[in-house]
Order: sequence, then structure tokens, then C-alpha cells
Amino acid sequence: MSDELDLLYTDVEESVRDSVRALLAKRCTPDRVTAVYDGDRTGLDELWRALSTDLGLAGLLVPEDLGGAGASAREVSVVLEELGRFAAPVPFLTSAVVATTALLEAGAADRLGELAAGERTAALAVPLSTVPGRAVPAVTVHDGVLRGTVTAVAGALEADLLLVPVQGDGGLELHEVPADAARITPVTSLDMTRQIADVELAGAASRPVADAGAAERAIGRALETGAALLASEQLGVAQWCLDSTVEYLKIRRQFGRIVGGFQALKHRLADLYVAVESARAAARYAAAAVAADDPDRSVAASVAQAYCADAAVLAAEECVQLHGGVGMTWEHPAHLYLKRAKADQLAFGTPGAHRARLAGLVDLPAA
Amino acid sequence: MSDELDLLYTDVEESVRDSVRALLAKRCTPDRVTAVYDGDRTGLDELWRALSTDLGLAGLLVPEDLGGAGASAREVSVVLEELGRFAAPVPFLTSAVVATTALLEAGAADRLGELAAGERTAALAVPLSTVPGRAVPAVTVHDGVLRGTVTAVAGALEADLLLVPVQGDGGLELHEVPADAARITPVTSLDMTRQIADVELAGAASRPVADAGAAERAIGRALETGAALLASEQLGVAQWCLDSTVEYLKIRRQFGRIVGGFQALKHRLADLYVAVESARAAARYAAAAVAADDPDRSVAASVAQAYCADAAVLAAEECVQLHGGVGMTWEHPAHLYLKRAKADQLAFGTPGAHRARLAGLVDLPAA
Amino acid sequence: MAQDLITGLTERVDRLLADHDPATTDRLEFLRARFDAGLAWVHFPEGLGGLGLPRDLQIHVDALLARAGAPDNDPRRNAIGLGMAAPTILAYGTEEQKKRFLRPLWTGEEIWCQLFSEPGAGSDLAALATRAERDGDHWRVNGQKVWTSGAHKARWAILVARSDPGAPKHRGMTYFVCDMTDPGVEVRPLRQITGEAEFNEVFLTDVRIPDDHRLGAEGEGWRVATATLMNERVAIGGGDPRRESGMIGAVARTWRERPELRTPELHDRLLRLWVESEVARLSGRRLRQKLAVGEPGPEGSAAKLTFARLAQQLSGLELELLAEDGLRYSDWTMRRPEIVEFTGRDAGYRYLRAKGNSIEGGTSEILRNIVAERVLGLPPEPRTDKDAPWKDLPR
Amino acid sequence: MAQDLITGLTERVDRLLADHDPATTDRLEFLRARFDAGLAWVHFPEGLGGLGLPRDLQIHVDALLARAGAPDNDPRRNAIGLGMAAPTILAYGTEEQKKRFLRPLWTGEEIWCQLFSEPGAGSDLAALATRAERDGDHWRVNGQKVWTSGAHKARWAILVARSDPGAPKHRGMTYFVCDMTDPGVEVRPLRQITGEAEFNEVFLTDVRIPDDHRLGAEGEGWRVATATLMNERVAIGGGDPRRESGMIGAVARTWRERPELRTPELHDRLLRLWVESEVARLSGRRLRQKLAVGEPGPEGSAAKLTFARLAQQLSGLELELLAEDGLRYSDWTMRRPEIVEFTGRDAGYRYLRAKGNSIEGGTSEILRNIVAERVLGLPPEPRTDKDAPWKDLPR
Repeated sequence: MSDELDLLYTDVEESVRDSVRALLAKRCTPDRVTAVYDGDRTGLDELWRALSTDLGLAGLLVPEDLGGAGASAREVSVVLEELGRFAAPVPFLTSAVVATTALLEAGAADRLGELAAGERTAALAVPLSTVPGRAVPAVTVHDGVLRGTVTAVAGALEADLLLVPVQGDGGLELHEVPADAARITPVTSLDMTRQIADVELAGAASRPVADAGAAERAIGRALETGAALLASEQLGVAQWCLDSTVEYLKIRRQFGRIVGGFQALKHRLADLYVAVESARAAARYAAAAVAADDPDRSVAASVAQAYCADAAVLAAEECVQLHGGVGMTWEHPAHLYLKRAKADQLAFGTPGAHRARLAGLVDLPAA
Repeated sequence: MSDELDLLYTDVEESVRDSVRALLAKRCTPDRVTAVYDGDRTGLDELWRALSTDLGLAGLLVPEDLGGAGASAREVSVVLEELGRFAAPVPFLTSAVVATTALLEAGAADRLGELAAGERTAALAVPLSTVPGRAVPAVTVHDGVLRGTVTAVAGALEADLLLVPVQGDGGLELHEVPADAARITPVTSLDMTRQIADVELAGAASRPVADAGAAERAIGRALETGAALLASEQLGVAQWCLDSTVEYLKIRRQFGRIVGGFQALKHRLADLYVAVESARAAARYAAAAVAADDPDRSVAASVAQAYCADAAVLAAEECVQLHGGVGMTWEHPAHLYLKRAKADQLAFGTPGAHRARLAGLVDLPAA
Repeated sequence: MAQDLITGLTERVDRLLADHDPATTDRLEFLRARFDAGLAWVHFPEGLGGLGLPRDLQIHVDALLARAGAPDNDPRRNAIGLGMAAPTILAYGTEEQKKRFLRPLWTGEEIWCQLFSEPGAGSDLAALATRAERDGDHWRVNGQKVWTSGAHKARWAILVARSDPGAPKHRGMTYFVCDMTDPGVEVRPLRQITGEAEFNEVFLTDVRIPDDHRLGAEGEGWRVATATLMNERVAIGGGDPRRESGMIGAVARTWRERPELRTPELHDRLLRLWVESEVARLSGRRLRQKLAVGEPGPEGSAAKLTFARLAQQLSGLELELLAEDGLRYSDWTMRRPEIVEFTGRDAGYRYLRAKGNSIEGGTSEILRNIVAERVLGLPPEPRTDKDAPWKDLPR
Repeated sequence: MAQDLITGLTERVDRLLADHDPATTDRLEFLRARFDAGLAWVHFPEGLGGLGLPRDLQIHVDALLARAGAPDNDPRRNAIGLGMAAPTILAYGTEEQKKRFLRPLWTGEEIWCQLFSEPGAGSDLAALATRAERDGDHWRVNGQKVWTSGAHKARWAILVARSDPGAPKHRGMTYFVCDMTDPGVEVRPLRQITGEAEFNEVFLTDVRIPDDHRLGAEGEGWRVATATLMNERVAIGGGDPRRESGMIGAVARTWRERPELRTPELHDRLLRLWVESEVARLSGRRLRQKLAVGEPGPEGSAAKLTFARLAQQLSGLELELLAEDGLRYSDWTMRRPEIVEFTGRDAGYRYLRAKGNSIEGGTSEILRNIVAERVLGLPPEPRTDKDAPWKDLPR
């Protein structure tokens, strides 16, 4: 059954890729992206609106009868590959994937229409580094009012709506809070293209979207989906790094030779190619398993994170190194990918955390 | 204090090396060594006698007033480098280092004269894989008679005398048993140049050489010294592998070029050179720390094993790979070093076991 | 349409089974009948064991016959013949050669081996020095070959030899079918680091080969050999193994069965390699799915690189896990194994045998060159040996 | 004899201190007096800040002066001057140049920088394109340099430029001292991935350099520059750090202080890197012990390779250990740091900055070439650019 999942790209998926790439090539240039490190976010709202609304990407995972496109994790993963390839500073993963999955799994259909239409943007208020399946930090509730802080939340800065894990009397609940009812403090982030924020709730009124039992499952699924599909973003990052390095080394000359002809570099690039293609297999399998709600989806998600996170970091590090000095400069885009890759490695659990999770899933118990 | 340990080779040490190397070059040829894999041990007793008695290596660690040479672990380590370089199948490490150290530490001076003179050969009856500081398997004693089995003992086949850890009433004791009172079963070994054996004691009479307290310490020191100085043997193995690979690649031609001129191989050999020189620093430090009875000797021993064991395996694996097909053949000596390096990696604790030991020694506690 | 083909094939299999009941028919007789029915390799032409159908339909035939209890041709006994000689004969052989060689090759009546590599020509196969000199309607061959598996059982060999030392190295070779029973052929077992002799050295002294055993034109040996080696690569890349197939399975089993050996350090290393093995399996599946819809490409090289690395790391880890038991070895006796199982025998054997995985069938270094040049388009290595006459090259 | 030298030096230091009480003497005045007493760098000749004594005696002088509370020359502020310009001026300068430049260099009155690398000439420094054209008793220099640390503070630069484009690349260069206050010199900060600008780009437009600021003969620039770079390598290899110095110290501290972050996986990785850091430290000590008794050799390249690798692996590990806190960064503001501490600031900075360790001062790739060729004696890379005129080379 899981043996039949298609790991190639369908024509539909390739056409999604083409339209996303065309838009990003025009409106998400390296200069534009680099500017976020100096706090200049000009044009990013428009970029997100073009992606979410004009291309309709915000509603990919939302069923058509709820106002979405009724697509699947497979198309989403291709979008993420392209967003990774451009290190795009947009809240697609946090809103259209993680928060949307949480609402879908919680059965909170009424909120999905606005999200799918790109009218509102949401974020699940957990630290970006949260490992799927582990306990999440929860705020407290008294008389319908929330108090507490959640740190290092991705997508909070762009969100209209926060989905907040709350410690209720009967267990974990999931509440919805308007973003302007929270105090959201931007954090200077290693990866400013996915800037995190600390979210403080000091008496915000909220509405429950899932109560005990349902909330725990919805959050778990949302995080696991995030981990599974982040792998495709990591693949996109790795692919850009490989492509741009190969391209540069075909032009750069030193010692009277094309640098890409030096065998030590050729062998490293060959190994990197193998790593990127391997990451593609892992990421495609994770997306296909999520799309099919395959029983293997948890294993697929953790395999993909355990592999692709490191592959992206390796690709970005090799990209900087093999560009030589110019790869260390602010004006070359390599650093955007290095920072994205390294932050992605910590997002939704490090590779080590996913290996530990796999130990339980595949019966390889610890010592 | 430990900062002043000399990590170079003294003139005395170099002259020890020269005489050992000259003898081995003549009498320990690759053909001679390879034959042990087919059970042919012709000439090995004579080789050991030449080393132990004629060159006087058996008594290096024994003080002059006890009939030895009164040298130190530094000279011993140079001997081990050369024995590693020739993959020599002689019981120097097991008898002249480990068993001798056990007797010295146990204060059993009366046995040392025979050992130092090379008249008798001894072995500490513990599995070769024993980690220093961990519990050793001990046989039982009733009415002065030993019963039990110790598996995978190195040097037992060549030994006249076994030093056997015994579980006495008051704790661990160390007893001495003539080898012919034990049933010693040779084991087909991964490394036939240090063939292991299972030792069964079915009612052998014994003589205690150290009682509770002293025995535990003597065995611990013997194993730690073994681990510390095995690093020099590993260095010798690694050095041979590097040297012979470089030499071969300077001659071998493919694609119209000297193979050693291909940059990918050059870079791997450069990395291997760095690893071998690093192993030298680690091994020299361990030998110097044991020789000086430096307070850092336990750290030095575990650092050396954690590093040099893997360096030797890497060197041997690269040696096979970079020789291409010929490195896979029985007639090329590379396999002798691969097997020795891999078995050495398991001897006196794997690198992982030594890292775990270091965690306690240098205050880097486990999770 | 595919359904029509399958229906037709099913009928054809039924007819074969009806005419030759496997329960009562002699094995060889059945295999010959199967060949003649075009059910040996359906993608081969009619009359040569096939029906000119798509290759992937063979699975269907094999499954039907297996279910009916029919004997197979024990393909592992003649891997070189089936995987390399047969496609080369099909592509370059004369009609006579195809008629003569393919049927007994497929049935296993005649085993084949390969005489390509030489001590001085490993990765650089085109440097080979074995001489083939024309002598009327025959060739006289002298030289030494190495890494020949099955030479002591083979009836025939595919052979590349140098027919024109004055031509540049790639242009002076010719490809032959060599009779292994010729008195000038001497086969010596080549023992390897496991203690076994999977391979042989083959010494050729005035071996006579009739010119009608030449495959392809004189001087075209390199092109023919390249086609042969392409088939080797494809063969290595194939198959859709289950999770924990291969080396990871052996180590995972030890881990589960021997809890007393586990340490935190080994745990994470095992999980890393488990993940990499699983990703390699998924990569292999992608490759197969791609092949099913079209372009093969040199991605098989990437798969082989990963396979070799993982086999080596896993088998090395297993010995560390086993610790004391890793010091033992099953048997050093020199033997000629029937069939080589990389994951067979004991952990020590697996460790040593895996060292060959990055050498045989294209070293990992050569495969990295292939990926870098053919996939990534990076410049080739500087060379000086391509145009000069072979005889003038330094050796 | 060594004891005699030390006694003599001690007396000389005592005399300096007696004549110039550090408590009451102006800092610069004291430094000048120290220079004039030959106690600046004792291995330099008399009259040029030294006494012609063995280099390792300097430690003794420094220790005595430090104990007496004497000011030092703050060597980190003028690392290029002290480490690279000074030995080059000593080796290749005229008597006049030595007299003019060495004293204010050593006292720190004049800071130096280095104008070597160019955008098109990184690892292949000899490809540099900055032109120096003779114009009577002056030279006119045009071009662009990069990776110049301290250019905005420097009074002087050591500069290599192409004086003869018709000569082969290594033979057409000349070495100069360049006045950084010349109006043709424009310095722009070069921001790097940490957000900071440690380095500068330097644009040279019709910069006038008098011929008596040439170091070494016309066309000898490569030889002089090589000598300069040798000194760089030695400088990087030096020092006897304590256990857990450098990057391992930062990570070990985090490990000890934040027990809640520990996992078994990270534990073993940390211990591996701890072992490698300790072995690197011991290797450095061996190197120093070897230098003390004689031959230096290219082993410094090995040390730098290891240093860079460990710094990168450790700082990468630290971010994984910190997990959530690893997502934070201290400050992206563009600044020109006074002094660069590889292990300073936050973990994210350490991670990013460490990427430069394998590029600056010789990339790890170049260092591996050096080890392979000069230590192991393996053949050099095939080259075609050594003998052709520089102007005809493809770029």
C-alpha cells in the first residue's frame, strides 16, 4: 500500500511550481530578501497577498466545500520547494500549512474560509523548535481569559489570528485569539526570513476551537505535517545551493583552470548531488504519505526531517565554502540560505530529536 | 606540569625503533604474517624470542633491580609503533605490557625476573575487549581451586602463565595459574595476528598474586596502560597504511596520469596525513603520561583510544580503497592491517566506550 | 492495450504449461521449451527467447510460472551471462552468434564470464594490454585478465583485447567471445581478504579465437565494452527491496536480539544509518519509477555510491556493537563460494566483503567523476592519453 | 650559554625600567625607549628594535616587562604590521626603509594593512590584475583589492601589483609599500554574513607610489609576497592554549550550564569533538616542540585545517544544542569591530563567523594541496597558466 506512493512530480505539481517560481523570480529577489535583515520589510505584505490570494496558495490544503482549493500535501510540498529556493519571507508554512492543519484537524471549519481566501493569516503559538509529539508549552485560562507567554513563535508577526495551546481543567485545549489582543515582541532571529517573536498573553479573551483530546491530536498532527513538509522547503534550499555553486564553479577560474574542473571539488559536488537527490526522495515520500494519510506518515515525517535538515545545512555550508570569499559577503545571497538552512534544522525538532522519535516508531529501542 | 611532557621522540627512543624495525624487516615479512591466517605459525616463537630476549624488549617496563631494562612506557610505545607497522604476531602487548603492569602494580616482584628475561610469557585472562575501569569477568575459587571460563583472551595461546581475576570472599583477587593447567581453546579470530582464545579453568590450582583491593587496582592499571599504549600500535598501523598508499599512488598510472596526482585522492591523503599526525600527538601524550605517572594519565589514555582506534581503521580502510582491486587481495598485505586495525578498535574498549569514560573524567555528564 | 498484452502472455504461459507439465518434464527440457515459446525474456526478439514486448511484462510471466511450480533458470548462477553477455550479443552479435549463444546461455547450460579488467587496467579499462593478433581467419590472444568471477565454471567469456597497439587507446581494441576450454586458457583462483576466492586470474597464452567469434567490428571493442558495462550498472541499481533489506537488516536484528550490547552512542549511529538506508531505499524507488516512465540517466551511479558507503558503515558499526564477539571470525579457509551474499555469513565477513562494494563494478571515485561530469556538467579531468598511440603511452 | 643570554637580557630590561619608570613615563615614550633598547623583538638586528638573539627569548622579556607593569604595544591592533609587514621589510627592505618603517610600526603609531587579494585573485593570488605602471621615479597604481582588514585605520599598506603584463603571471609582479592617505585610495567596508564589516574593499585610482617605496626588485613581487604569507601561516599556528580553549570551551560551558538541553545524541557528538579538540591541542604542542628544536615545515597547514573544521562543527553543534535559543541572534547591525573574537558574541555569530575559518588565510582546499604536494610529495595539479604571458591568459 505505502509501496505504491508516487515519488515523482505530476504535471499538475509541475505547473504549480512554474507559477510560484515565476512570481517569486519577479517579486522575491535576493536584494529584497536581504533587506529584512536590516528591518526593511517593504513589499512583503504584497508578496504574501500575491501568493496567498492571487495564486490561491493559502487554501491549497482546505477542501473545496470550505472555500479552499482542495489540493493536497503534494502540491503544498512543491510550493515549499520553491519558497525554499528563494528563501522567501512569507508565512505560508506557518499559516497555510501548520495553522490550517490544526484547524482542519480540530474540526474548526468556520475559520478556514477566511484563511483559504487569504483574507486572514494565522499562526500556531508554539516555539518553532517544538518536536512533534512532545509536550507543548501552554498558557493558563481563568474565566475565559488567557495568561502566559510563548516564546520563539514563527509566523506570529504576520498573523491576524493566533491559535494558542491552553492548559484547561480537562487537559490541553486550543484557543483562538486575535493577534492584536496579544503582545507580540519581534525577536532578532538567526533567520530573519522567518523571524520569530515572543507572544505574551496578559488577559486576552479567547474562543476555544478544540477541547481536550481533540486539541492534543490537532496540534500533534499540525506539527507533524509541518515537519514532513518543511523537508520540501529544505530540499528547495539545498537545490538552490547546489545549483548556484555548480553554476559559479563553471565560470570561476583560478590557476588557469575552471575551478569546477578540480577533482576534489567535483567529488564533493557529486556527493552533494547524491545528498540532494536523496533528500528529494525523502521529502517526496513524506509529502505523499501525508497526502495519502498513509499509516507510515509519522515514520515518513521523521525520516524526512532527520535527513533533509542536515542535507540542507550541508548544501548551504558547501555553497559558502566553495564560493570562497564571495560566499562570506553580505551582498552574495549564499548567507540567506545558510541561515535559513540552519534555522530550519532546529525547526519542528532537530534531526537528533527525530531520530529519537524514530527509535520508538521502528522498534530500535535506546540502550 | 603535564604541560611539559615531551611529545617528540628522544634519540634513545629512535634507536630502540631502529633496532626493532631492522629485526622485523628481516624476520616478520608480510608472507610470514599472512600465513597465520592459514594456521601456519612457523617461526613465530623464534621471532618472539628474538624480540623479547635478544633485543630485551620483554623487560622494558621492569625495573633494573628486578631484572628488567628499567625503561618506560615511552620506549614501549615506540616498540608498539613498529609492531603495528609490521602487524607483528607476537605477545609483546599482552605479556610485556599488560601482564607485566598487572604484576608490577600488584607488587608481585618475584615473577617479573622470568618475564623480563623472556624466559616465560604471561597473559592477563580478561576478554580483549574489556574497558578499563569496568567490571571484569572473574572465575570462582573454592579451596584454592579455580573454576570458570574467560572468553576472548589475547595472548593466552602464547602464555606460560595466566593471571586470572578471581572472585574471592573479600572481593576481586588476582591469581596466577600455569597455562598448562587451563584448557585454552583457540578462537578463529578476525585478527589472526593477535589470535584470541577461550580459557577454561576446571579445577586448576592457583596462587594468589594480589588480594582484594590491590587486585582491582592492578587490573585497572594494567588495562588502562594497555589502552594507552595500544594507541601507539594503532599509530604504527595507520602510518604503514598511509605510507604504502602514498607510495603506491606515486607509481600507479591510470588515464595517462600518476593516480596520486588526482586531486580528490590528494585531498583524502592530506586529510589522512592530518589524522595520522594527530594520532601521533595523542599516542605520544598517552605514553608520556603513563611514563610520568601523570595525574592526567586516565584522560590521556581514553583520548588516545578514542582517537587513534578510529584513525587506524580509517587509514586501513583508505589503504584498501585507494589500492583499488589489489587492496582486496589476499596476496597484498593491506588486509593484515585492516583486520588488525578493526580488532584493535574493539580492544580495551571501543572509541565510544572511551568517550563515555571521558564524560566522567572531564565533567561532561550524560543527558 | 497493456491488458491485451497481459492476456496474450497469460494464454501463452498456459499453453507452455499445458504442453510441458513442470511436474513431469525434465528441467532443462522445460527451460528450452520456455525459451522457444518466447517466454525467457519477453523483450528479446521472437526466435531469440522473446516476443519483442516491453521489458516490464517479464515480471508477469515469471510470477505465473513460479505459481505453477515451473523451474527457473537459476539466474544467479549465470549473472554475467544474463546481465552482460546476452544484451551485448543481442546488440552487436551476428544472427549466427545470437542463434548459437543465447539459448544455452539463458537455460544455464553454458555459463559465461567476463575477461575485461587487467592488473594494469582497472578503472582505466581502455589501458588494457592483452594482445589479439590476427592470424588468417583466427586471432591469437596473449595476456592476463583479473577479477573474473565464475571463470572456472564458464564455458564462454566475453573478452576485450588490444588488436592495434598503434592506434590511440580507445580505438585499438576488439571484442570477442572466448572459448574457456581452449588449452591456452589458465584459470587461477584469486583469494581475497575474506579468505574466499570469488574471483579468478585468467592467463591467456596463444589462445585461438575464430574471427566469427568477434563481436562488433575490429577496433570497435571500446564501444561494445561500454554497452556491456552500461548493463552492469543498470543491473546493480535494480530491485525494490522492503524496508530494512540488506545490511541495515542484519545490524537492526543484532540490535533487537542483543539488548545487552546497546549503548547511547551506538544507538544514534544506528538510527542515522537506518534513516540513510531508508532514504536510499526511497531513492531507489524514485529511480525505478523514473525508469518506468522513460529516461534512465546516470543516477544509478549515485545509488551505487550510497549502497557501498552504507554497507561499509553499517558493517563497521556492527563489529563495534558486537565488541567481544566482533573479534571472532567464522572461517578463513580458502573456498570458491557458489553465490556471494554481501549480508551473509558472520559480521566480520560482512565487514570485509563490503570493502569491495566501492571497488567492483566501478570504484566510488570513478562514479563520482561520472556524476560530476555527466550529471552536473563539470569539466572532465585533464588528460594526455587520448590521442597518442597506445604503444607510446607510459605505463 | 642560554642562561648567560637570559641574565644579560634581564639586566637590559632592568636598565630600561630604571631609566623609564612605567608608572610615570608616557606610554609611547616608553615603547620607543623599549624599541631603542633592542627589547621590542629581540631576534631583530640591533638598531631595529632587536639584539640579534634567538626568537624564543622574547617570551622572557615580555614576562619581565609585564610583571613590572610596563605598557605593551597592543599587538592585536596591528597584527598585519607586526606579523607580516615587519618580517617582510626586514628581509627585503633597504636600510632606509627599515629605519623609516619598523619603529612606528612596532610601537603602534602606524597601523598597517595588506593589499593582496582581488575579486579575481583569491586562492590564485598570482592572477592579480592591479596594475603598477612606471612613471619616472614613481609608480601609478590602478585596481581593486579586497579582504583588507583594518584598511580604514591603516597608515601604510603592503601591496602587490602587476608591473609587467607581458611576463608570465608569477614573474610580472612588484611589491610596494602604499601610502593609505594617498587621495587615490578609497576604502569601503565589506559587510559579511555575520552582519559586521571586518574587512574592506580598497579601490586604487592613479595612486602614486615613489619607487623608493618598492620592496624588493621589480618583477620580484611574487617571491616577496610568498615570504609574507609564510609568516601569516606561522602566526596562525602558534600559541599553547590550555585544555578547552577556543570553540570547545564555549560549547562545553553551555553543556555544563544548561543540563535541560542535553540529549544522548548530542552528548556523544560533543565528546567526539572534545576529543578532537584535545588532540588538536596536543598536535599544536608537538608542532611547537618541533619548532623549538628546529625544522618548521608545512605542518602548520595541517593545524589550520583541523582548527577550521572543529570550529565549524562545534559551533554548528552548539546551535542544535540550544535548539529554541539557537533561533535567536544578537544583532545584525552593520559594524566595524575593533577586534574579532571567533569565540565571542553569541552562538549564532560563532556559527557564521567560523565559516570564514576555512577560507581566510588559505582555503582548506589550498591547504590540502599543500599537504599533499609538499609533505606527501604527490604530483602537482596539471597547469597551463605558468609560462604564458599574463595578458594572454583567459579570465
